[in-house]
Amino acid sequence: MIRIDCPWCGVRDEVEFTYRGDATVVRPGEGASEEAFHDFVYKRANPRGWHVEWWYHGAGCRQFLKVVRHTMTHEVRAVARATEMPEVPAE
Amino acid sequence: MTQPFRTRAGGQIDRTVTLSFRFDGKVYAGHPGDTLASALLANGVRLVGRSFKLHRPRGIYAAGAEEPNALAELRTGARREPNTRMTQIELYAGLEAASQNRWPSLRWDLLSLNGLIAPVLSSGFYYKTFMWPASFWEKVYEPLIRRSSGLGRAAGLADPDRYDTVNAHCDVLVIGAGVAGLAAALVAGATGARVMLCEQDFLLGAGLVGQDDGWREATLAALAAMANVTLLPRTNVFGAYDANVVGAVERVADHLPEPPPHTPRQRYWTIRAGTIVHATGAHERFIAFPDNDRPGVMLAGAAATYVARYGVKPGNRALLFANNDAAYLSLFTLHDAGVVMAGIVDPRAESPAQAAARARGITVWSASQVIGTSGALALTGARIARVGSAGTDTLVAADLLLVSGGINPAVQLASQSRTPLDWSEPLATWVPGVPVLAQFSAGAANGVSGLREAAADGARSGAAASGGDAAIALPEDVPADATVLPLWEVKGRGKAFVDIQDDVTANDIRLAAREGYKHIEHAKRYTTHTMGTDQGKSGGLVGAAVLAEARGETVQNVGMPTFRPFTSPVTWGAIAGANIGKHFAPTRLSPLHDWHVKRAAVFMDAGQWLRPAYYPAPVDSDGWDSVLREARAARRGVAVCDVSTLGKIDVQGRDAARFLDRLYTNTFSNLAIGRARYGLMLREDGIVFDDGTTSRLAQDHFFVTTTTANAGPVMQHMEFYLQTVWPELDVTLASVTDQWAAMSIAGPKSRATISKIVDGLDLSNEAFPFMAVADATVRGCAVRVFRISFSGEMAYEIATPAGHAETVWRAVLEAGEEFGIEPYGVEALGLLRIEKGHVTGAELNGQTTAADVGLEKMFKKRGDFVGRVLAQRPGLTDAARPRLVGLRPVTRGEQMRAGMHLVETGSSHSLGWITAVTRAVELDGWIGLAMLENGASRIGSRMQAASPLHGALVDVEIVSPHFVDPENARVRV
Amino acid sequence: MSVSNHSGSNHSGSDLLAPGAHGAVGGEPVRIALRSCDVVQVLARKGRAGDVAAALLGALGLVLPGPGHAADGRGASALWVQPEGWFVVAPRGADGALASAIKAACGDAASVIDQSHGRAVVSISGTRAAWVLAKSCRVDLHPSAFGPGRVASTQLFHLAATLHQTDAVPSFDLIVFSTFLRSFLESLTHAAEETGYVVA
Amino acid sequence: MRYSGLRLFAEALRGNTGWKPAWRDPPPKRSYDVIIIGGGGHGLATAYYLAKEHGITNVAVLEKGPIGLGNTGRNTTIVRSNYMLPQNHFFYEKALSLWEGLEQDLNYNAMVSQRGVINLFHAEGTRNAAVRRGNAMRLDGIDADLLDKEQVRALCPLIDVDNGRFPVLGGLMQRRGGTARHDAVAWGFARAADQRGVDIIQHCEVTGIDVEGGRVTGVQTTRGPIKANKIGLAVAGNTSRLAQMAGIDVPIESHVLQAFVSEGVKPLVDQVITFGAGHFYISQSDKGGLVFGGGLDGWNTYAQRGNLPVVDHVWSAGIAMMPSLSRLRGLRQWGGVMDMSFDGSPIIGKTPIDGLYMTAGWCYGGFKATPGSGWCHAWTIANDAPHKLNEAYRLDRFRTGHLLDERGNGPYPWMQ
Repeated sequence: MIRIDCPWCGVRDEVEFTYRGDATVVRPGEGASEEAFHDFVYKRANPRGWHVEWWYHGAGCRQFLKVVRHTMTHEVRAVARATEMPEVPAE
Repeated sequence: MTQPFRTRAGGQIDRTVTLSFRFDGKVYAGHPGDTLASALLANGVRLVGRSFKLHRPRGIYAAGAEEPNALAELRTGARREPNTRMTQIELYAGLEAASQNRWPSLRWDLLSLNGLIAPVLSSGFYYKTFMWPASFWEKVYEPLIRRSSGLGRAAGLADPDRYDTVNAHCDVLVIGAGVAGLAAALVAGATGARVMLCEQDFLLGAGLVGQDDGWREATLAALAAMANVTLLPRTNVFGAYDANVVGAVERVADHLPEPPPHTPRQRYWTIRAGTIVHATGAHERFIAFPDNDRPGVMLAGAAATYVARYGVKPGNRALLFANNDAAYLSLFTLHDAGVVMAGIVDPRAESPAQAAARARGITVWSASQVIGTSGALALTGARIARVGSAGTDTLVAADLLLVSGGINPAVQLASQSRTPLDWSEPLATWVPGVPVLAQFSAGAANGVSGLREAAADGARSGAAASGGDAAIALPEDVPADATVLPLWEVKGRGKAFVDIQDDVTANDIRLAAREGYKHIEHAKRYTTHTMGTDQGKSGGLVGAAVLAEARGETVQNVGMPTFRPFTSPVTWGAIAGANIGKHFAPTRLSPLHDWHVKRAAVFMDAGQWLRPAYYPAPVDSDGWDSVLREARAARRGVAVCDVSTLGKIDVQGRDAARFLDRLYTNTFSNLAIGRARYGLMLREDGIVFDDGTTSRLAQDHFFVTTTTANAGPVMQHMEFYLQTVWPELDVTLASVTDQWAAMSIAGPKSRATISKIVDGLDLSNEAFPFMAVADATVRGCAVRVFRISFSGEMAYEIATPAGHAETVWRAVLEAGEEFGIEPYGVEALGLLRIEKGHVTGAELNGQTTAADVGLEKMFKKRGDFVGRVLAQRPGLTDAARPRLVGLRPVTRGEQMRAGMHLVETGSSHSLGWITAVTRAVELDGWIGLAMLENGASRIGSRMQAASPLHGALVDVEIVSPHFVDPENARVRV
Repeated sequence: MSVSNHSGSNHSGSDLLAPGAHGAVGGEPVRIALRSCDVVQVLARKGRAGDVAAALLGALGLVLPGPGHAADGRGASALWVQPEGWFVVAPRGADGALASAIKAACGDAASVIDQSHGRAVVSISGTRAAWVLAKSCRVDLHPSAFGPGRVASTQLFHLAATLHQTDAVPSFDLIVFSTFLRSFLESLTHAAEETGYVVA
Repeated sequence: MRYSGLRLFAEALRGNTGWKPAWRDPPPKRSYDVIIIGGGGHGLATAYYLAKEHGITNVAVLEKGPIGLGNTGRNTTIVRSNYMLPQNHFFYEKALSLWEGLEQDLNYNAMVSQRGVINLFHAEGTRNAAVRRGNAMRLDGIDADLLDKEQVRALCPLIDVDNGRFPVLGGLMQRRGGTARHDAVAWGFARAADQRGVDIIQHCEVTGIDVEGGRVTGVQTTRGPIKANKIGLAVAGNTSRLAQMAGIDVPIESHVLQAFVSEGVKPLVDQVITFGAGHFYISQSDKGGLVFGGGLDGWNTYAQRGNLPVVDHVWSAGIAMMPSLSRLRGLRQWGGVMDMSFDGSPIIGKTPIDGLYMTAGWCYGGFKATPGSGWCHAWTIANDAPHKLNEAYRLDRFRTGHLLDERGNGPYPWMQ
């Protein structure tokens, strides 16, 4: 069971959240190319290791959180608010 | 009801109470505290089952979860439960159990003839035959295989018992209430930590019975007195998951004939632990030797358990075959209980225990091994020989052969928690290494033997786990040396089983290796080794050792198959808990639901909602009559529909308009206050996501509606973009779906109807034109009136706080009575929208673009919005993509169906499909909407609608999807 | 055309809360009741949380609580539900009056959304109330982790719910979406059959 | 060595001592015509069809561990071709037709059991979608039948068609669908490929892909460098990592899908059944265990293990659909790592690197595709061009917008 330490609500089970994928991709601004939008929507590093990802605490504070989680151990190392950039361990 | 094998005294059973039970129809007696296995042994029952493949006779082999043979169908009727381990079934009065996998009876089992052709039934034999003729597999071979495999029979009836789930949290979870677990819990409890102690057995500290009963009782009393300690007997921790969360199942009422009222049969615990102490004990492993499966062959520790804990002698004359001193203690327990000693066979030259045995007058054959057994349905003796000698064997008479090849710490849960395993040379087995998570292993689970040593290890772990410490008393020192001389297999004539349940022999493993299935996982899968319900607890390592020898490698090099959940099989119903039947998923009801019920509406599922499909009336001969009557009222007079299920989102803030402009393909910043506008929303990949109307209530206040199905997803979509992409915007979002009931009043008489009841608002066309929005009251209730239309008729939507829904609804019905008002349901709603050519989820199914459904004009000229860029990809702008069209059968009466495909006459090549059909009220017969390749250019042509599933082929005419009022004049009058 | 065979059932679930004792007897039952409350959602506009706090202190004597907490004011409580967002809960009054009062106090500093009809408040009380809730509640309600004045928005019986512990008995107010009320009560009363429950 | 009943008897008479290894265990050569990375079902099938259909036998299959222990060894064994989009159903129909003759072709009994696959539906919208899908199949010559509620009840009496929450309206059945013995598929392809000269090299992990001037020249492995001008990736679950070795980012995320097996019981469920309202599917193995599963855990992972929330949901759905399973016991739980593509459909074809091909993005549907994937992948490698059957599975479709989103879930791999 992944448990996420929500900065607002405290430690909660994964079922309270909805996953929304890679949080490192940034939506291109107005006038950006099709290529840029393609990368935003489809291009993923899909790392085996630390992954910064969106989790939406829908059952709790309704906030999108940036979670740093390892894709082999499932360890959650850091949880940040949407506008913050959490530190990502090197390995 | 005699129990000839019951000892005179001792054990944790209540001899003052005698329980009667039945096995295979025969009545026996036992006592509270017995298991079915101990009670059967007390009654002298030796033959309890047949093996999986060869149907060999099998007896009770173990005393716990590692039991491979003694599986029964427990209880009868809807409560029948197959494959239940007799060693874990707690005896209760009137228990009924039956042996399984045999026909016609346990003693005379026809399929025991399989033994005659056993060489053909070698590992993987089925991969090499049954291939000809190909059609025989499903018809002949597979049914035969299926019938002969499986074990017990499922009840096939709905389970009458209830189950429950519960969530728990603790600082320290101790798994296992053996001596180490009790010590760990006691220390952790004394530090004040929140402690949970789970034990799969119904007796806590069962291993201490007859060893140090005083310490056991004192410790249990101390634990029971601690408010911060939760003791959970009968609770098996079945799996360890990420973040120190474990799953456990408590057998709340399995020891009773049936659960008391309102009490669950079993309870599923999800436990979130700060730290975990694995005090899960160890499983004794056997030694593979020819015919090591006869009823009467038993694990040494199990035999001692039957004597000490249950007061049962598992046989009259016992022979021990062991390679370690600790196993001698088991035999001595039998000796002390008066079981006749046939002797000890030990591959080792000498040991302290051998001397102790001789001092007791027990014969010890050192440097010897068991090379075979005799007997048919029960053991009569064992053939023994000196290690390395050929041909000179001795037959020793015995009805009980105790086996011990050493112990395997129960590392399953630790291993599931990613703790690496280390090889222990003295124990010749895997022990836990350094844990990755905040966990500890203690006692036998940690490879520690001896009562006091195990307790001390437990106490240390308890202290470490709780981050504190407390001094506790330790039990008596009962030293046990579990060091072994590794001995895995004695080769000889006859089958040496390495998996007793699945009939896997050492030769099967060797054959697998010879055929290239050398990896432990390949060998396991090819032979089915360790894939039985006991999961190889006693024989897994033995088979790995045989494989290692075949590969010419060490056991530790060969490794073990991954330990996956579950540690022991888990009742399906327990995990489901109460989340079944109507509790499987929540149901959502409109505020007008009670009115619909009173009106005898026929309901349908719409996602989580129950919605009225239609309202039958006495004049209707079928559902279609009702639907047509309702829709006709909307077209010709007035009708009212409950649309409370639409998603509603309150959007406020200085930047609310700018925000909506970026989310919708069209513009909202230029929408006037008091006006509504239809909006279209895309996903970022350019596909249509949702649609709905948005009203501007104030400069900084919008009221957004979504489709019923997408209410949640649209809200989340908005929150995602607001919080992560444009967090600088001043916008607040709130779902108000539940706050507002809504009803749509449609038809030429709609204005006349609601004018009678709406107060404080001029509803004339001039004052309140199409797409106007305003607040008013109805019968004193606050309402918000929208002039919007989904039906294509002049229509209004009235929203009101949910508690007033029925007041307002009734007012509408009363006001419309003179115009023949009808309530209309989802079916008529669908009819009206199809006639109008409006799209819904059937067309906006996550695969269509705006242009596909004729909404390309909804794209604003300038500015960014979600989905704009990727919607321009060639694959999404291809002119040949299927487009929305209308359909009518050439022969008007013919029925079309949703899901039909459109083909050129005579062709079977699909060019499109029908998304929705209905009988029409404005036209004759059926009409439909379809997505059709090059649809626009085909309007006016004829095609065929085909449903091979229904054997239907209908000539259809392709028409505009707007059957009714394509100029959209009616909504504006 | 096809329809399900669902039978109709009461929307409010009031039939599920028939007065009297239900479920197991002999133990300590929990008490379950529907509370009649107004619920107003207050969302501070960007940068205006301070203004909202001042407004609510003045209007209702509420000291707006931080995450995970509730605070009582004059005849109303404020429950933290999201960043710079609260529920103000009070005994049911005149329709819309609480929302209007808050709106008047906050002006353009907050979005004030009346949810009085969109939320239902169910109370459960008794020494075993936390045990009944733990059948679906994944939040730790142990006194060492929770307590009077604490609030958690979480999931109960597959539904989003805001849970407010009101005293040490313990008693809890459970705020749920009103269209799910019946479903919620069906599950809650089913869960409470084991301890037994009393409806006043 | 040919397998047959006769051979089985002959070997039994001499103590089963004459059986030979099912495949050789050769050391890697310095170079091959084609290297297939990944010794799962898809890679082994690719090698087999390269040899059989195209006469290319100087082929190595490189597998970092033992063969067949990725998703081939951990799936729920279902085979079917009941897709809606024509690009999908023609491809899967090819796969199913290969399944139908597989035992005889490979001389290995993979126990392909055409017992029927039933997809239940519970609401008008899903019924209409099932009708659309079934008709699409029928028009293209693929078998499909529409069942009403009573036909469902008659075929599988365990299903609670009057279900308390989601009553069953009916089902779409593909009678030719069914199951196959998953491990045997890998073993059978391995043995048959080996017999045609393919080198199956286990415990040989690829650590780098050599690219010179935009085309592949070979691979670096834990057993040394190996040259080849054509390389096929068949490493679903790990495609992103392998493709990155050649400098390509693919539109794939790795997710875990869990599955379960119960204790063995006498025959109980005779078809493969899916419960549309609850993300649940079930069949019974020939050994007697009920094999079942549901949806993804729903977050990126490379670990072959899942967590309790999905267990809870899947098991509840099972009892909601078949209440009488309640007293049976689950025996084992496992997880496989899925290549989740961004439209739910696979990728088979060329890549931006010359000589590099891939079969990937199988989501949780790769097992049923095994022979078809191998067949098309082999064709694509042999001809340096996609076959008509896999033309739509191009890697560049995400750029061009020619998506194959069978279920309309959008570019959210965790929701596919």
